[in-house]
Amino acid sequence: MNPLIPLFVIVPLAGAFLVMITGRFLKELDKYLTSLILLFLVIISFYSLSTIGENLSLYKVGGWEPIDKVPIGIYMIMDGFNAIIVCIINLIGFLSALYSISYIKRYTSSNYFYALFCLMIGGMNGVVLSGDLFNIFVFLEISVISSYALVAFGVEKSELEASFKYQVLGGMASFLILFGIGFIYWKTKTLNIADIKEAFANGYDKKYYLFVQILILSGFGLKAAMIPFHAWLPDAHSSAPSPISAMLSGVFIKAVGIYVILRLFFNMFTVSEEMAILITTLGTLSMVIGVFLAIGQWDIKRLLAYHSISQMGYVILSVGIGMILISRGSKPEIAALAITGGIFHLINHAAFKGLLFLNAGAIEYSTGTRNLKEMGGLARSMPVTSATSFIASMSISGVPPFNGFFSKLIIIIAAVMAKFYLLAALAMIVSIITLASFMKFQRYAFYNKSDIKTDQKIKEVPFPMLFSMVVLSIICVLLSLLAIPDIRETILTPAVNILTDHLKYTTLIIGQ
Amino acid sequence: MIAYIMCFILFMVGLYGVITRRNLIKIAVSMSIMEISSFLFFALIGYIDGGVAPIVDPADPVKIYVDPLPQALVLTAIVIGLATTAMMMAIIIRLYRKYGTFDIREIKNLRG
Amino acid sequence: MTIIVKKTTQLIAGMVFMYGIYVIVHGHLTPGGGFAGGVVIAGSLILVTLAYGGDFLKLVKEEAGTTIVESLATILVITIAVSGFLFGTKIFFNNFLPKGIVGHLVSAGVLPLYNIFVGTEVAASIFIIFLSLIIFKEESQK
Amino acid sequence: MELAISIVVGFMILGALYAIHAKDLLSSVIACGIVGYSLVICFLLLRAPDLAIVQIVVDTITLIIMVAVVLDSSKEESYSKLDTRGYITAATGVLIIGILLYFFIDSIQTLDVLGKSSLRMAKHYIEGAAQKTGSANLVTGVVFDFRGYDTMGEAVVLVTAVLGVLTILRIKGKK
Repeated sequence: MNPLIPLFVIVPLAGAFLVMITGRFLKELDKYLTSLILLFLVIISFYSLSTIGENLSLYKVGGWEPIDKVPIGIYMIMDGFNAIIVCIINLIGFLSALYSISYIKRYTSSNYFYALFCLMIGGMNGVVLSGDLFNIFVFLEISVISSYALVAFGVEKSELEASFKYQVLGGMASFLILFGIGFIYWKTKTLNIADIKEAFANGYDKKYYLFVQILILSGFGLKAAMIPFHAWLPDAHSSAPSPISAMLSGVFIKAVGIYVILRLFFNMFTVSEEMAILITTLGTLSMVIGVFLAIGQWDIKRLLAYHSISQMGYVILSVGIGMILISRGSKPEIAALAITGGIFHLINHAAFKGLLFLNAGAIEYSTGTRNLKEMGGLARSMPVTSATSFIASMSISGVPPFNGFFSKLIIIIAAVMAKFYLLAALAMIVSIITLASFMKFQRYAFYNKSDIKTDQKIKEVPFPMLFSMVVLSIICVLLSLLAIPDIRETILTPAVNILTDHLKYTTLIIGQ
Repeated sequence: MIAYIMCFILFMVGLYGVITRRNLIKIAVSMSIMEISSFLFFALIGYIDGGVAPIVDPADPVKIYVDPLPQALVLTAIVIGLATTAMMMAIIIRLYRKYGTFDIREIKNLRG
Repeated sequence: MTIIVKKTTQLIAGMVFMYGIYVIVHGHLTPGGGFAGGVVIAGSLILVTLAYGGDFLKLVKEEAGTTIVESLATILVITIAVSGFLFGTKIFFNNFLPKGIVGHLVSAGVLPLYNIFVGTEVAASIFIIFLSLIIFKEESQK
Repeated sequence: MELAISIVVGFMILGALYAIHAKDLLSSVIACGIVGYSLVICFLLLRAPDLAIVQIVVDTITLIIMVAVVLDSSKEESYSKLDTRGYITAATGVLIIGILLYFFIDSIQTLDVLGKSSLRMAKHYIEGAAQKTGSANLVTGVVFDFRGYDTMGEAVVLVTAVLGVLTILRIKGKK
């Protein structure tokens, strides 16, 4: 019952309302209030990551003790796995808030922006920390509705149309999830995730179980932009303001999409083989189709959005391999390695994709265009942006010294050891194509001479944007240290253990 | 079982409307139909034969009550549905002002 | 709107408003509660704006008043929740006030407070959504 | 009871089909309002008065907003012959619906029939609820006390929607 867990949700929500009220009287306060709130969240999230280790701390909201082993109230849960995700959310959120201090000068009514930003962070923290199915749906709605409004923040034609398409698909996903929750409640008559696993333990009909899993997978898969449901991602991410598309691509599809799929499919449903095979195929499809769609793009942000789909494909692929091995009950240590690779790549992707979108925003801020053809020779006029974007491009395409290489290496090793040679080969090919596509991005944007004579001299972006870009690039480099076995033991293995040995989650919750 | 199947058919009619219709208002109408059918689905789950509305009357306490939990969930979900519908209507009126038409395919062409 | 609509609104708007308050205050005794009462109050306010048109209420472009009311009400909801956390039994959302006798008006501890604040918050929110639509239609016609 | 519900839901399905295929937008929105109001009848049949009150008022507000948007435009939907692309999307839509319906009917055979549902988590809400929360209305007890965290999230969802509507409807977005 450590009192730290509710702070992750109360502080951003209360902060959002303070920003909304003070934004009307003191114009400048909202920027610094938001950054202060997010800095506080970063501190407590790293503190809780360092102290959590193997155990799982539980918070019974409202103080309702379980009666004869059936939990009544809503539980908030902090364990090894979601401590990592909470750190990603708050860190990237803090850096995007710093970045948008100077980026938001181009938009009107910035206090709405900061209030919605705090609500999105609070919603995501609520989704990740909650142990109750309907509670996940409510906080999912908070973060999703605020992301609809943030995507359409500069009310231009293309942004409104992109936000409408995003809302229609997001709304359909929410109703599929609501139907899935109704279905689960119909069979198990309870909403607590650990309790649902207990209720499912005493027998279930095979066909019903498959139908519920497909409903939940398609609902959250749409939020994670997996391949059959990826239509909204390129438009939404390219038309949103850059700090928001960095948050959406770097954090939102992970915290609200991939994290919930992993949590539900490992800790609530018992892993069945055909579902695992379906998830792996969806992962490989996202990986391959995402990269082929990304090659032909000339708009920077659309190129990065399609690459998000293919990088997410990597994570889903490696976790799918882990699921197949667990469902077959063979070689558990390879399954653990595959899931470790998946989570490691998840963290890396949050770092370098957030940085790439911030770079795209910096380029758009100073040159005013996002089209690669109209750019060129920015290396001389924008040295810091080109340096950080070089680091990010090298790490996303898996060049050795940087973090992307190590996580892709672990995924490919796990695929080879698990005898999925085709998947390992596909992963390598996609990594090479990603490298080619980012070489094109670097060459056109930074290094070839700009043939179009731009009259005003392109100057470097102001300090807050530079600071957050430099910090993110340092994180990118530091993350490659995570590949060293003993550091990996302390951070990644608790997350993998909570997922793989499925009885641990329920015994810890029902026990306490 | 017939009530559950009819409720799922209503959900499917809404899904069909969202997939095939090109008019913005029709898409919003189909979304609210999908919403209505998921509320009905929760209420159907909570019903108990011979149950009474879950209001405790201190005079005669012994009664079979209908399950209050799905009703509490639907209470929350209705206001979420209102929130999403209001957001969608704001975007639709804004798109109509900018593009002058409700047809989503024309909007795609005009976007250029 | 025609004079008939204005007269009927004068008659029933007050009663609808009172009914909304009744539903909120008796939330823990009879069906309805914070949400239902809040929406009924918002309905009565919308009725008045529909019947008498936007300029009657001198709607300014920046409807500053209602956003403040609404975010203040939400902050109060959060402060009650946190107050359960602070000086109650150190547990978030705890019902720390005395429970009283079931069926009496002042009985369910914190619940009537939640009802009232959520009711005001819902009423203010829905009224703002309606106002911003009306203002947007008038602004863009100009 | 099941017969009464099925008749009302059958009526709702007809209303929904008309709402989707209506040529005039205003009648399509009115048909959607009718479907919402017949949901109120279903709630009353299913012994859920709380939901009936909230649904009837929320449906009125949704209807007012939708009519406000539709009245603002040309109320006719530009009727155009279904071209090939229209047929393909209609065919895929019907195909998806057929598969999902088949799997749905197949998977609900072993579940509780309407009215015979056992209780697990909610049993403790009913037994000691009046004493634990002190509220006579069990649903309000569950909404504000057992699951009060959800309701706070709920109030925040409404505030987010208001903020979203205010940001979308402001006249000038970029300087």
